[in-house]
Amino acid sequence: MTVGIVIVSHSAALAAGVVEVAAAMAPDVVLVAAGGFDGGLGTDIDLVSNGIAAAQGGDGVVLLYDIGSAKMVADLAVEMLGDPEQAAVVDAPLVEGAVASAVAAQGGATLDEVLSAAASALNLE
Amino acid sequence: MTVGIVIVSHSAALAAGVVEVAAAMAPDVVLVAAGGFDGGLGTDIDLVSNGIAAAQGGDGVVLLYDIGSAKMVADLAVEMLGDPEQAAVVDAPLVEGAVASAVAAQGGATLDEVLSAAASALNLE
Amino acid sequence: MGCDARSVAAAVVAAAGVVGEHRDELVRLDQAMGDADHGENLRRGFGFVVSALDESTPDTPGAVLKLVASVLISKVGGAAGPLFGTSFLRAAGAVGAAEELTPELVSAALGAALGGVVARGKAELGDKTMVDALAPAASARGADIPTLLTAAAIAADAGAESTIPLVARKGRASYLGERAIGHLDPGARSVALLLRSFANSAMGL
Amino acid sequence: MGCDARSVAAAVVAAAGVVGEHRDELVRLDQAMGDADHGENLRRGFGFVVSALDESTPDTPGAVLKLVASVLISKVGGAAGPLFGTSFLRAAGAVGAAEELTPELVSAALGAALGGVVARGKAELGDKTMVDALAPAASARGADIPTLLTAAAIAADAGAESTIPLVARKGRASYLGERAIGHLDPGARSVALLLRSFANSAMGL
Ligand SMILES: Nc1ncnc2c1ncn2[C@@H]1O[C@H](COP(=O)(O)OP(=O)(O)O)[C@@H](O)[C@H]1O
Ligand SMILES: Nc1ncnc2c1ncn2[C@@H]1O[C@H](COP(=O)(O)OP(=O)(O)O)[C@@H](O)[C@H]1O
Ligand SMILES: [Mg+2]
Ligand SMILES: [Mg+2]
Ligand SMILES: [Mg+2]
Ligand SMILES: [Mg+2]
Repeated sequence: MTVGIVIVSHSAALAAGVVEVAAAMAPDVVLVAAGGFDGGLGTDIDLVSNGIAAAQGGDGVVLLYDIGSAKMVADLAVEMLGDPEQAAVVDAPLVEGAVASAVAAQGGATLDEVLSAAASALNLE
Repeated sequence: MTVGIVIVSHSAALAAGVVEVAAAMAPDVVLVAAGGFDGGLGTDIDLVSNGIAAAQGGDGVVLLYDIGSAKMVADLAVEMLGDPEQAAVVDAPLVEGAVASAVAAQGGATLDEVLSAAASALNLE
Repeated sequence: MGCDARSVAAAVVAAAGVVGEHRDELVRLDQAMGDADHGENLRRGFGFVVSALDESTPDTPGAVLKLVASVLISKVGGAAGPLFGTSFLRAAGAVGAAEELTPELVSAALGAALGGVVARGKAELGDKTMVDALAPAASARGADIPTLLTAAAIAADAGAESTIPLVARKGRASYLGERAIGHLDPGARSVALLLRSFANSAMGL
Repeated sequence: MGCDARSVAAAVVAAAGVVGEHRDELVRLDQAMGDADHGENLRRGFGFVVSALDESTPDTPGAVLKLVASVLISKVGGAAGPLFGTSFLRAAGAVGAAEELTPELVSAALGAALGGVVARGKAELGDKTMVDALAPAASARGADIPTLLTAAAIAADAGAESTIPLVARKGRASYLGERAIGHLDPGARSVALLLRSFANSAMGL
């Protein structure tokens, strides 16, 4: 298994697009789009919690977010798990961080390694 | 008029989603999604060039990109205009930079001001 | 009559009504500095809260607050969801299993609510957020609940007004830079509206 | 027979055939370090180039190169599009309106092509990109075009092989860090394939 990834966004299209772009370099990684709320823009904690469950393969889940409440909802969903080994929210640019995370996870990186790959994403091109 | 914005991405969904999120804070800004290639993942110079034309309202156009060839295609499309006053590519995280650009443009910022707003996007939340 | 689960639930339902009446005002405030959804986010969220309370009134004040928290967290798609949600959740924790609220418990609940918003959103006083209304409210004191909540509402009102000349350093409005100056923060306004409504409910007890 | 527009076009068509034959190999190389599309990107792009040349053969070598450039730029959806596109465009500029290529013009074209790739992609030698194949090729010399292009092809081959032990610092492969070590860069491989094909065409002149 690899670390799983959840993309938390205000937009369903944005989350799906980030998953699509990141998946192109990480065919074996479970990437889940958790975007949009109630058919429109917004963040949805249930989508995020279900996304974590879907992305969890035993090696942990990394969450990336777009802006504002997406981070808060990601944090809340992780806190609700009650186990910091299971999932972590990373503070990284969304698209760049998602690609870096996905590539790291594809390479068999641990949760901590994926987090640091995401955090240094902007220096790559 | 305001500065226009073109989102260059490998994914049509990603570009459309970024436009959707940024537009929520910038109702008067022309935001154009230039994502995907030939129905799949990839970058499309014609979409980008047409996007610049569509976003051009006389005050200039800012282009943001996701990864790799998206930057090169954006650069090429701008060079093909042959006039650096018309459009500029900004090196910023895509989603965060797009929101910052859109908000700046909505506020009547000039092309240069939008570019610096985008470039400092990651410090905001 | 004491401040039991039923009165807390009634105060929440009354507050939902106030949120509904001020929906458009909150939308306009958020339009100037954000994405114009704050009023609708809250109206919708409190609508679900009222439905949840219609279905079952939990039997302690803490349980009411906890129900409010979980509904807001899952039914509000903007920052107000996790922020108000966390604040109601922490307030619920502060009042524990008490059958009736006391001024001390209300004061503890307000302090915990503030702690929750700060933990969730990391804003400091002066960042032009709901913290600027909630922090002074949490410092209010009073010998009885109506007095305490009235003092809190007055403090929240002043705190909300104090956001007008500020630049925002958290939330969407932080993208506006200097252009945020001159605008009242929508979240601070809704905190003030909720506390005013709670104070009015308490006076009617 | 000299190296006129018609022979340059024929060399491009032959190169398109080689690209098609190596499509799967290039896909596999890009699968190890990228998004597995390099072979298909090039096969498809050169397919459009061949169609464009079928419709009209431009009347100078420079015009052929320019047509190749514009087709690759608009029909290749990956990095190879703007990179090869810019290189063919710069090469076209270097040979100008000449009716026939000379060794000096071919050498100038290779240098300009390298300049174009570097201007577009900002990679330096050793960044594990097509630059590692094109830069040594552009330094090759020869008294006649077949000799020059053969030397360039040999240099490009060696340059491509030299990418194997490297870590990538540009392009998608840069995301892989150390895991790129041990893999041949797909873009460097395709530069080598194109130059080998051009050399073969020149020998048949
Ligand atoms: N990090 C934060 N800390 C405290 N309050 C915040 C924070 N971010 C946003 N807010 C509050 O949330 C309000 C906006 O709420 P709302 O419009 O529902 O959310 P959104 O910005 O997601 O659309 C702001 O007016 C502000 O008071
Ligand atoms: N910045 C760059 N400078 C030079 N060459 C690059 C650069 N980025 C990518 N490349 C080359 O492009 C090749 C990948 O091409 P391709 O697969 O068509 O593009 P993409 O990465 O967009 O899918 C790499 O093997 C490398 O040689
Ligand atoms: Mg809002
Ligand atoms: Mg919102
Ligand atoms: Mg590729
Ligand atoms: Mg590609």
